[in-house]
Amino acid sequence: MFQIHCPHCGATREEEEFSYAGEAYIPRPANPEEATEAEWGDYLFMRKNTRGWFWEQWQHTAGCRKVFAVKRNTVSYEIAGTWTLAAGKELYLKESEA
Amino acid sequence: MPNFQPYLQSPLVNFNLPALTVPADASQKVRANELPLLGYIVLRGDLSDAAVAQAISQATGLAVPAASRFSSGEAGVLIWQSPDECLLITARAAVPALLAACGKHFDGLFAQAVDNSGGLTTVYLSGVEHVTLLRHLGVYDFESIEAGDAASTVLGKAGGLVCRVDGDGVFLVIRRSFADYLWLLITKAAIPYRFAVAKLPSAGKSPFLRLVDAGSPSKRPVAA
Amino acid sequence: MANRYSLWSLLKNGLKHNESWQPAWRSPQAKPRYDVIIVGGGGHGLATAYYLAKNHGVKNVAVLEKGYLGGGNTARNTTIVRSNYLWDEAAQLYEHAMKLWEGLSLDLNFNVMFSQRGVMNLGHTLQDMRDIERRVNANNLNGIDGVVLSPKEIQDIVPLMDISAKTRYPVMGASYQPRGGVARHDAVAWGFARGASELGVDIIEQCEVIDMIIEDGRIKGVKTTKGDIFADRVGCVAAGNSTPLAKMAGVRLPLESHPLQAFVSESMKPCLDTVVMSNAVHGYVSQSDKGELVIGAGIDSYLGYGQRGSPHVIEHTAAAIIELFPSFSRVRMNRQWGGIVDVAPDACPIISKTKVKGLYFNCGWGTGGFKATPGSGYVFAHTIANDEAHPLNKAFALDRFNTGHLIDEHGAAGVAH
Amino acid sequence: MSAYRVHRSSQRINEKAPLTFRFDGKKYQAFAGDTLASALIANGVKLIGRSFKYGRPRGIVGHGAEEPNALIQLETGAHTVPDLKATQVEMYEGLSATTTTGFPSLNFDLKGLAGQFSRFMPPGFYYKTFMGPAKAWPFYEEIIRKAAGYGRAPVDPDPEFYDHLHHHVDVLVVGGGACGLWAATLAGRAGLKTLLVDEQSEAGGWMLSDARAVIDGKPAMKWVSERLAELKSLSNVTVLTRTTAFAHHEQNLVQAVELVQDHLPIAQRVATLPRQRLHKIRAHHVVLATGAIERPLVYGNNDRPGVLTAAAGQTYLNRYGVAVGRKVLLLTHNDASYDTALDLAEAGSRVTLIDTRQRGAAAWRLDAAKKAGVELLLGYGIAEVQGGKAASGAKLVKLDPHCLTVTGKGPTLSADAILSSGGLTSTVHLFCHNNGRPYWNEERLSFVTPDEGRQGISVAGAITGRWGLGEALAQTHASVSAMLIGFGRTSSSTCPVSEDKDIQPTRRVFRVPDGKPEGHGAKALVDFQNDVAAADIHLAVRENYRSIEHVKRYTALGFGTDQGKLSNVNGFAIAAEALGMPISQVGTTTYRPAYTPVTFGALAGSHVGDTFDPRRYTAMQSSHVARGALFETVGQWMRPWYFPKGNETMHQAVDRECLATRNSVGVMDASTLGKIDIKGPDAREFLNRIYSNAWTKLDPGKCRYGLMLDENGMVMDDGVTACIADDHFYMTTTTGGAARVLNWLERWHQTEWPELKVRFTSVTDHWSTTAVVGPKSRAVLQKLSSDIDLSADTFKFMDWREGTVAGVPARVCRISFSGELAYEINVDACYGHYIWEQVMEAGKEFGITPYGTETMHVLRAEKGFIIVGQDTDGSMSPIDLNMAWAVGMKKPFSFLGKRSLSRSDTSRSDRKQLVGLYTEDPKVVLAEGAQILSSRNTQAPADMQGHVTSSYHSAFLGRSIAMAVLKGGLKREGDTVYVWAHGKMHPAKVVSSVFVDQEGVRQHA
Repeated sequence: MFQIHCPHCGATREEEEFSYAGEAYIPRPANPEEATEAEWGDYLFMRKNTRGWFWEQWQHTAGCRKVFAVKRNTVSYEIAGTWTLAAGKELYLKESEA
Repeated sequence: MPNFQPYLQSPLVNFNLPALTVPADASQKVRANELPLLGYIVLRGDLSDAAVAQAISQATGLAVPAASRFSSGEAGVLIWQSPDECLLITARAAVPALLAACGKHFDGLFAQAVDNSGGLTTVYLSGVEHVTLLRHLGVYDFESIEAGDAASTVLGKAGGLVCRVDGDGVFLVIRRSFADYLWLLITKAAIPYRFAVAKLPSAGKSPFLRLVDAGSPSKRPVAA
Repeated sequence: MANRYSLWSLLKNGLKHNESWQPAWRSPQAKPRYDVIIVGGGGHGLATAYYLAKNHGVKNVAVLEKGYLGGGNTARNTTIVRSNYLWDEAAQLYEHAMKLWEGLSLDLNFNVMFSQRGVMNLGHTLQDMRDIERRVNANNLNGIDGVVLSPKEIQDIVPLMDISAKTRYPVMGASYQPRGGVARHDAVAWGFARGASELGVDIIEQCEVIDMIIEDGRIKGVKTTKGDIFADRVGCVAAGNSTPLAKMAGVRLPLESHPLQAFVSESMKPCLDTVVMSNAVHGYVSQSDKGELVIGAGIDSYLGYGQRGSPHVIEHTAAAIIELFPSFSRVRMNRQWGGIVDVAPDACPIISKTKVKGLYFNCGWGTGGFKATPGSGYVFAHTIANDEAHPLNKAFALDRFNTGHLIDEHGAAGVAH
Repeated sequence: MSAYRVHRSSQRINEKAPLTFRFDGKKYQAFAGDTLASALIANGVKLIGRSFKYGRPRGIVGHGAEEPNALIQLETGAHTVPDLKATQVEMYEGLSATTTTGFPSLNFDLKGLAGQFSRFMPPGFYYKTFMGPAKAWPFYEEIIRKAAGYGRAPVDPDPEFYDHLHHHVDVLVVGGGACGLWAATLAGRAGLKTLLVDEQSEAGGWMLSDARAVIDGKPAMKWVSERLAELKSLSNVTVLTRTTAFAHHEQNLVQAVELVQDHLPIAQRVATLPRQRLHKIRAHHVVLATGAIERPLVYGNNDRPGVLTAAAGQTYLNRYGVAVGRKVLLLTHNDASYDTALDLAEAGSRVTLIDTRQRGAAAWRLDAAKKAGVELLLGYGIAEVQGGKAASGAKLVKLDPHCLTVTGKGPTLSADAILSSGGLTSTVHLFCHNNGRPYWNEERLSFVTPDEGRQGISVAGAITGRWGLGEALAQTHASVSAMLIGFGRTSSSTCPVSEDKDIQPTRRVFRVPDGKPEGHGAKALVDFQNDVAAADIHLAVRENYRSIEHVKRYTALGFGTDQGKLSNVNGFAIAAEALGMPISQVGTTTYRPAYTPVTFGALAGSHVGDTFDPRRYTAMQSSHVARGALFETVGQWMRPWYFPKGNETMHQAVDRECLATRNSVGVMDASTLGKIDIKGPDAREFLNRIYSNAWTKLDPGKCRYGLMLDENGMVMDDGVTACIADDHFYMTTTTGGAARVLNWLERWHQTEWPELKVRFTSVTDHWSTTAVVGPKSRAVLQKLSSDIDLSADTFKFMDWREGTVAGVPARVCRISFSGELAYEINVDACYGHYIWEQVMEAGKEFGITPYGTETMHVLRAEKGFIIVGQDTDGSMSPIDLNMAWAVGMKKPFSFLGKRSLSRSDTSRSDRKQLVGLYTEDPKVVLAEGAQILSSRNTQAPADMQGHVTSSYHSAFLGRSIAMAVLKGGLKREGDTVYVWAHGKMHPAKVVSSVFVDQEGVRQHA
């Protein structure tokens, strides 16, 4: 059972206070009507499902109800850090470019 | 129109706590009782926005609390819930005026006040083992909660907000529809500790307990 | 079969101090080239190889397993076999598997201890009961056995269950598939391995695929920890590890890999004759031939390849078991473990060609893969051998996630299996 | 008192407190401080059970968690517990235990007869036979099932209770032996919040067994009691005994189970205390001082009753004052077990020490042994234990001094107990639960942990392979001192001193050779509980089960309730030999929780019975109970299902409730609907995006029904939303969907559209909702409200008004889930009960009738209104539901799910669509869940066209009605279909799904 730092509450709490909210930063197509079936299907269902360091979202359900970004290793379960969605996105994009 | 005589019922009404209430004594290592029928107002607004913070302070007379803390004053208790949410606990009678004051001060701001007085209740939990009791109920590090702290966390399979005023006990703010469950869970967990539904102590400096007196039947709102 | 198993062989070998038993399967060096490579030496992969050789005459086949064979979800599940699925496509696929199960021990000459002790899915709400009615009726019209039981009938079959109204979620009824049951999970992998090996399939253990060799949109082979191995057809059956494999080929899959936990009690005399499953209270339990209660816990919400989950999931399951069987409160958990399940959005598998010619995927079985093992291998072998789906797995193609033709089995799958 | 009870100055039993207990019905005597095992040995009871596969007679082998054989059933009735290890059962007055194996009796076991033919039942036996005919397997299987298993599951509900306690500490020390105590002392002195857990009834660990140990110049147990006293005096330290840490999880979460009352006679157990308590400990740092367990050597018939580990022999003697035998053979390959021989000799037993080493132990030990009268046989091994239900002696062989082979015969010696020491195995389980790997230490012949532990975990003492007390304490001191530095603390304490005298190297022996090829001699057991012999491991390897996991699974090595604590290392070593590789390459198997078994009750804690899951009630609960409601579980909510009067059946009650509502007035508690307050300048835009229909033109004072789709285009929730002000909406959701919908809104807002200025606040619990339904509802309301103009022209259908009802501020919505004129009165829930009673009072003259969910379902079905989750199943789009009117295809923003509706499959016209059905026979009420066929052909696989989602008898229409989903159903009105359930077929006609008042006259009244 993880301990997760909520960047909004500024506190490290137990996993039972949070709920998992899936892969982070999946962009919704800007113009869904123009997306092909394949593009739309990709957005809807295809997932990175990364083995290793993974950007995901958790929601502090029992606390502030905020969704935030977590970078976690899906094999070792080590958590590298947690960020607000906005702060995490910068880091995520930088990593994606690298 | 007939002469209506509205009455209020608190969420724990079915346990008939007033009838079970006994005087507090030291042999009761865990004591609990409800602070019935308080007023609860959810205040929404970006607390880091100085204008919002000021508006909240002006409307309530209370300082905006730091993260996971609460402030208190004449109007009651203002509890930090999230970066854009506070919970104001006040006397039931004060709710309409406070809502109006919020409406006035929030004008032009992206901030709101929502009445949730029917949705919540508060339980005072005390006795020398009250922290142990909390440790039976949930994963939070309850020993670390200091005076002025407010922790929103899970208790069993429900949520709850735990506030400490002093070392004697804590105030649990819980949802109406989970109140039965949580009360059962508390009484179950308290079996080893000579549990009692004990008379609430006199208000003293406790901003929570003061609200009970303020909310006594004679001071209840007259139906409009 | 050179090494046929029978009572006679046991006697014969026993007299020789059991020194003459032959290896159950061969462990040859990998050849540089095969007709087909199967990536993943679990039950599904080994079954695929077996049926490729047996039904399609494709015998120049390698099964590559990164660890030891049958060491993934085959070794980590709660061994439940049933075919009472709701939708036609799924029902027919699982029922086909069920028919294969019924002859599997004799077919493989390996007793997989398939035990048709019945599977019961409990209903605790009115909506549960509507869903049960719907599923049992659909099953019957699909030729699958099943009945709806009243609480009283449940009690007759499972005397230790609390069917009283005082429970938090009283038992209102159940669907019951008498032909459902359990099988000995390890034996399934070993039996298929032995059968496939006998037919000429090479099983290469401790051989991890680290990349795919693709030219002009065609698969040419795989790079492994034991060197490059070539084949024009590659079938991947790697459960929770499917996504990393697909990524090597530039294929995206609609999967999320989650920890799924289970535990067993200490061994006791027979006290539960039937498999009992409940989605509403979140637990399922059977008793193994060894006497252990085998209990499936919930799926952890987060993504995880660690073969372990969070303890509160196990605690909730223990509470659920006590809700159903109050007397099991004093029974003790002996051992817990976790597997990695690859969950598809519609809780149905993907048995499909991909955009890479000659590369096939069989994955997304979620919590329900074990019961399909022979059926999965059967249709996947067909798909690989003919480069075209078998009628039974046509609906399970990858393109359903684009067209929207999902086969939503969440109701039938729930947590359980 | 039997000859086996001796007095030892070190003993921890209380000779002044005799106790009686029963074993298999026979009465025996014991002392306070005994375990069941020590008491049985003291009473000369040797045969405790029969082995799992071959029915071999078995006795007690070990003295703790490692015990594989002595599994007993404790007590009877509701208090019974199966499969306890006698070595871990603390004795109490009146204890009653029974053996669990042997058929027809322990003494005469049929399986034991079959076991004579064990050579024909090698590993894999079951896989190789009983295959055909297929129909015969269940018959074989029933016999196999009955023969397997130990204790019996309790039948009665558990009369005791359990709870959980959470801890957050700086340091958790696991293990209360000398090293664990020292670790806790250092941490405690440094002011760290420290918790020490130990599985035994008292701390001390091996010091309880080793009467010769000295620390800081004093007897070790004196040092132990000083440490305990010191720890007790420190307010920052807690010591829990009888508490086993059984699992180690992510980020140092350790689960430990405390046996609070198991050691007490049942009658003396305190009703207000739990039987067991699960401690969940989150520690910044964990110190594992879990020690080591002695393993036996593997030799012929080493499983006979009376054959134990040397450590067990030493423990029974020094701790419990029980000599395991009066004539004892001790087989060893190391120096440490000489102490066992010395102690036994000192206690008056005749001891023969058989050392596999040619030169035996260090000179000082050899001298001491000789002086004590221990007979020494150097360079020998045991080939075979003699005796059946109890060991009576052993046949020895002479060993080659260099190579582990037999060079000649040895004497045959008689004995009433045989001990062996195969060296120590470090208890690395917790270290490995969470990805840690031990390594093979060839010098110490054990898998051990690296000295440095790992992130957040220190290791101390024998877990690192330090067998000597002095070296173990020194390593502990260094390791814990380093940990303190990590906490920013320093320690001025000096390391306790214990002298490790010189020793001779251990001989590398696991399987003691008997001079015969493996499998030819007497069975040499590796895993006692699963009847795995050395030859079986060789056979597994021969059959190509070469991975250690395969060896384990094929033979069942280590799969018992002892989890291989005695057998794993011997098994790995023998497998390594068979495979021709070093043990380090064979590797260990994965250790998984639980270290020792844990009751389901402790795992569940208080989440059982009435607190298994919350029951949520509305403010009107007592009103419903008073009126005789039966309840339906909807999500976690308890909702009134129907209100039977007298002997009414549900059918009768519902007919009555429906007719009363359609003809006059009914009242329903709708408080469980989810309610969300949505505020902000962009609230309207947000609704446009989240709902499929348009919200741009909804004025304050108006309500609208909304459909919520997931991104896949399927209906996920629905409800009515009221516009309170331009920037303020009041949304309702389904009862079961409330939490999901709030999270859904939050997630879309926070992750996708954070720029929208809108906020959501759950007010589900704040509002109580009383729905007053039926033609007389206006009349009822008129009696209760004077400040709301209820006239049909001003307060129209789908309007809402603010005002007072019965003197209480209220929001009244004129909405209808029944097709009738209806009002929903929303008030502060503290007034919920009051308002409900006022409505009942005001409605009396109209015969107002409370109704529950069942009548609600009928009324809405008569109008064709869907229930999400009943008429939909996650695969229904709004188009499928014939609700295209609720899809704003022209909205500028592509609302959630919109794009999915135009996918090739989702836009097919032959999808399953919502229709109504009229059975040909109006009396037939179709089964919900019945399947629909186009023809009478039911040949499998039948062509199923859809199914019945909702079906009722409509008292109002005087006939049955049904809603169904049907392939291409929207174009099939008038068709006849065949509805099938459980072998019965009913023809039905496809009709509109609106059965009553298609024009909506009633709701607009």
